[in-house]
Amino acid sequence: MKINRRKFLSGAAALTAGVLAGPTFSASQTIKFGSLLDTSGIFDGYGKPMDKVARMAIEQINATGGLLNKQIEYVGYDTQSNMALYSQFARKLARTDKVDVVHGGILSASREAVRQTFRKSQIPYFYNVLYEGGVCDRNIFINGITPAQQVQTLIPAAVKKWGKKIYVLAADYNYGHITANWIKKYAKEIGAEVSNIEFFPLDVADFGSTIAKIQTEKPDFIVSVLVGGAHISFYRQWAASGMNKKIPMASTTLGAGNEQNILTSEETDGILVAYNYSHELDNDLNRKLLADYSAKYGDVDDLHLLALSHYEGILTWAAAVRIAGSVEGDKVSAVMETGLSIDTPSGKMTVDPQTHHSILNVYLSEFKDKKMQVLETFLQQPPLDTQMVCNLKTNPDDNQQYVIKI
Amino acid sequence: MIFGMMKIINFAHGEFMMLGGYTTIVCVKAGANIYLAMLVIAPLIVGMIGLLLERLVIRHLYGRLVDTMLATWGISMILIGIVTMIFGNTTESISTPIKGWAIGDYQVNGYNFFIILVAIGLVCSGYFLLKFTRLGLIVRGAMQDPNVAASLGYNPDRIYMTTFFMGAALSGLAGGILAPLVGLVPSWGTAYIAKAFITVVVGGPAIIVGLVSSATLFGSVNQIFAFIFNPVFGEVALLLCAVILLRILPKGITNSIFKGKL
Amino acid sequence: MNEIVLETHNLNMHFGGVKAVNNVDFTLRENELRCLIGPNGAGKSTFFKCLTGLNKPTSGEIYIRGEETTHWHTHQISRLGIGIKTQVPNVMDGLSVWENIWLSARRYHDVKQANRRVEEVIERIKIGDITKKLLGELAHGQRQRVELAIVLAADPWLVILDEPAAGMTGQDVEIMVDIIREINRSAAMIIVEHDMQFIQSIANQVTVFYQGSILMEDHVDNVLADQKVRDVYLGRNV
Amino acid sequence: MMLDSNYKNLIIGVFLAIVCMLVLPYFIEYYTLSLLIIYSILALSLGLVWGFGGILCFGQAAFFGLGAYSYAVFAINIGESTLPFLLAIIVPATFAFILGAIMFYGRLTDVYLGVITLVVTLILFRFINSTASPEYMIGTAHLGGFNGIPNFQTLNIPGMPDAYIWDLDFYYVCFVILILSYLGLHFLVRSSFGRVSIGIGQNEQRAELIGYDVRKYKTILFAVGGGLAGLAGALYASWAEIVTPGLFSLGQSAEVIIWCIVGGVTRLSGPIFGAVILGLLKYYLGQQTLIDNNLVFGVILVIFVLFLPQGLAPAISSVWKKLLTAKKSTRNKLRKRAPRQMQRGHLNE
Repeated sequence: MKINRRKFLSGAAALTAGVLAGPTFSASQTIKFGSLLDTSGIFDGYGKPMDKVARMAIEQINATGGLLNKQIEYVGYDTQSNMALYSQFARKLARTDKVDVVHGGILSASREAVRQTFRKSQIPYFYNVLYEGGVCDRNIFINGITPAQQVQTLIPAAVKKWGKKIYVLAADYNYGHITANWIKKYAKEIGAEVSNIEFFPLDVADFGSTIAKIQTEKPDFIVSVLVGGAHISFYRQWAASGMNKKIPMASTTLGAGNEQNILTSEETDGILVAYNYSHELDNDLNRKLLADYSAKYGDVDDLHLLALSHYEGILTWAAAVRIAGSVEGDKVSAVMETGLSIDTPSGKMTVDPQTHHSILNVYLSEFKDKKMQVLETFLQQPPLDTQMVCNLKTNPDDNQQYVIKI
Repeated sequence: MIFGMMKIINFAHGEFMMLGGYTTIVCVKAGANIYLAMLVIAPLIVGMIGLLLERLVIRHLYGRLVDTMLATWGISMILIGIVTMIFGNTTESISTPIKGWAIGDYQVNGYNFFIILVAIGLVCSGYFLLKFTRLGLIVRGAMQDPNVAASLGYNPDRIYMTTFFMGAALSGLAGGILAPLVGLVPSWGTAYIAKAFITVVVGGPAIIVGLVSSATLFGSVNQIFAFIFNPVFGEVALLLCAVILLRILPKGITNSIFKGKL
Repeated sequence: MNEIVLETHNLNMHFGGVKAVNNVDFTLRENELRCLIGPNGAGKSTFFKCLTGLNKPTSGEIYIRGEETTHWHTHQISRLGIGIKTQVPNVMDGLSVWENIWLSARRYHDVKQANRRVEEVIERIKIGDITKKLLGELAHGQRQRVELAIVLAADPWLVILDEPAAGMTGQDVEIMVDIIREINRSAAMIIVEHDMQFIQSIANQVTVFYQGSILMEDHVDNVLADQKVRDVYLGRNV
Repeated sequence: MMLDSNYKNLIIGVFLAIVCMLVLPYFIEYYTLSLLIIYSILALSLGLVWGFGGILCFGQAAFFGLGAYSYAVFAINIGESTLPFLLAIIVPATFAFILGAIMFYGRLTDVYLGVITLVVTLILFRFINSTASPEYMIGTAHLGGFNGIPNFQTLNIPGMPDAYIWDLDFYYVCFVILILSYLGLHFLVRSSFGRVSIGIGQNEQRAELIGYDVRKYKTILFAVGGGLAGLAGALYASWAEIVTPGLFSLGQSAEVIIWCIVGGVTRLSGPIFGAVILGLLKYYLGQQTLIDNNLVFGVILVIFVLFLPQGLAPAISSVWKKLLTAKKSTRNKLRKRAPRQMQRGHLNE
């Protein structure tokens, strides 16, 4: 929402500059960094900051001498929130541009649309987004937080705070269903009860009947696993009916795209969340990131969790390349699989060799005045869900996304 | 309304709503009073935009039903494109001006009552306008047979313009009123338009009675199924209901049941 | 007497409260040429639509060669061997004259025979000069003629025409009269018509419609001499 | 003898198409070309029902999506691509047949037809979108809701599940299928069935008065269009290696209609031109961020409806004719007149 015209134009100028700068390096002297992100279309709210932060990361690396004494060339395409364009541009990156690595993809569908292409061409693919878990493929690295990592901290804390009767509202797609299942599992483990789970298609914007239903059920708290622009209406309608004063809420999604900036503080105050990042984290790397981003793009309002993960994914890859001394897929993979661990703005981040997912710090936070105030830190949480089904050490040729049965 | 009167299917109607919503939000953020913004400014501005589009595009296409459908579809895409370029795809919204209150154990969304009141007011005044005023008579006459109205000395062109302006303004109003309840994105209109469109087409040519009967029918079908199952079933039930109705009553509800009504 | 080929019993067609066709009993015999006349709104066009399946009658029955066709679709009625022409020229404007006629002939013949049939009809209706023209390019009178050619191409034994002379100039009307006589040599005909002069030049038997019912049925000369009919046409109530 | 020049045109056309097929990959990446060809087949399917049958279907994407999903589901269950490929044509064709029968036997016309096809597309879109929960399984294939179905067997040489047809080979296969589809339709619209359909598109009542069962013809034509869209869908699924509910979206339907309008539906080549030109445009627009895509396509749509309702094909083909110096035949004239023009009543050129 805060994208004004000036910044918009400067973004475009940066793109043009990037294109123009390209040919000045000869092919062998640059490392080609491929990027596929939705910087237009309905998901550009997620994609634009990711693109911005990625460009910044590459600039920073280049400014300090690049990788392996080579400059990095950013080859990015706007996939326009369109799955066909993902397939198409993925092939362009792999076959025509012959990039050395690809970072990108936002929705799970977009990841699945391009994953096989990069696997076939053996180009390492980094998917740096919070998602539903279960992908098992040696060619992909994922550092986004998965449902188990969030839910195992969030639900016990919420139950302890508010009570045992839970009402879940979830987006009707894989992420929503899987997260809802994890909520059920963890609730059961601590003796709480999920009284109802309701699923909403992503374009539902009218929650009137649901709010009525919640009032009939009288849960101790509700958990929102709602996703996307239309679902934001829920928080608004919830507050408009005055329910936010009566029944507290936890969420696994609110704030991942900085949704709190669209809502008022009154509508979001007191909502409990658990992520691997918050702007409020007090460490040097985070302060530096926020300052750099702010210096480059004016403010940090749009720097959300996904963008942060994307930034950290790029740092992880760069670290692996430095150690491997090569950008070749096999060598980078080998380094990553040693359990590579780096310090990032969100704290220590470790590659899980078994799943190619990440072991992360999870911060239980509460919204206050549109900020995520950290209440408690859970260090180095493993991706338990994916670990249940995926072991690339024993089965390196695995190539699928598991639906985890709980 | 535009469909009933002018035999035009306006695919851009949802986008007029979306524009109304954005107008309201921009005005409120600029410091205007929210009621002024959504009840006066939004309809006026959207009405003007509608008028402009009518002059530029639609008036060349009267009587070419399919072409108007296509052209308005194009307009809808243009409006979405322009709004996206100005505001981006990120959700815009403002907060609701009326607080909820409790009835017994239940919290009620006060703003919903406001919407219901406005809707009732609109339907009543629309009915009154069409049925009892001279303007209404002229408009109805012109829609029946433009030549007759023309021979009576009224310029059908002007009448079309007026109607289109009013239709657009009404959608602007609707968008303005809904703005505080939902998160607004440029493609917001498309979600509503299918519903509104079906409601109107199924309702048939008698504007007010048709609209109210089909809207009531679909509204209740949607809510009942949404309450019992979930919103997907609500929507699917609504759509199926529309298909079945069109199959049984191919001329719309009013043509088959409320014959000769307004 | 010739065999009865078409009859209606108590045929009714009501629109709301308006009885457009009211208890009509009508019979037509083989090779007969019958005109239906009556003032505007007398119900003759509605009757035409009922016969041809374009409207579904409210009640009553229609029999064509003994078969009940009351609720049949137009194409089914047409397939009995009945040629139908509506009031407004009902042709395929984007196709050529030849193609228009071909489509009709092809319905009953294979491709080769259809081609031959088209040539025959073109010969018969004397439109050889315009076969390659598109219907949309033709004048009104020509379009009417082509439509008759379309009707003829199917070799009908019964032809039902709704105001074939409407909107035609004097010369066109003469041609039309010739064509109708030509058709009548091989088929029975029902012609809904308004224009008295035209009727006089073609018909013997005439049925007069008034307010949805049959007012009288007689030879054209007697009908024209009848005072009631004259009143009806001048707009007086009977 | 009129047909002779027609056959000559056709043979030259096919020859040129084959030349294009061999030359184009040197100018445009073949994976992009494959997609353009798939879009062309989809556009062709709408061109058939719209331009020749006079049926404006706002839901051609529904059959496209249905084809893609059928392919994906059967490919997962069967594992070899030949049968799924055929089923991906049969399922949408059957669906179109049933839907068409309901609509045409119910005597719905123009606007209502548009509404029903639109609504059916929406229902499918909603339904597929809401199948995320694990109980939505068809055999071993999970419908996957919003995320779609990834990881299915892509096109292989019939009988050899491990011999994938992909990359350049896939492009050639698509191109050949396009040429075959075009030829198939070319002969279909010239057959008795096709001519009657055109007649019906021109004037339904006249066709009925002659004695044709209009409902039957329209239903069959609609089913053929559905099957062809399904074929495009199956190829798409194989190309993208994932199917998502977006295939059913109104946006996808809108795109097909815009291709047809830009190309012109008055002849079969029109939709192909439209799909290729706009497909390329969309692809290149994806490499810039200044102008929103919707805006561009909306403007194109409005301009064509207002000023160029016949689309580009008539213009292109008149140039083509000059090049060939072939005589105008009645038969070609016939293709030029579309129902769309008729509704407007500009009968005289």
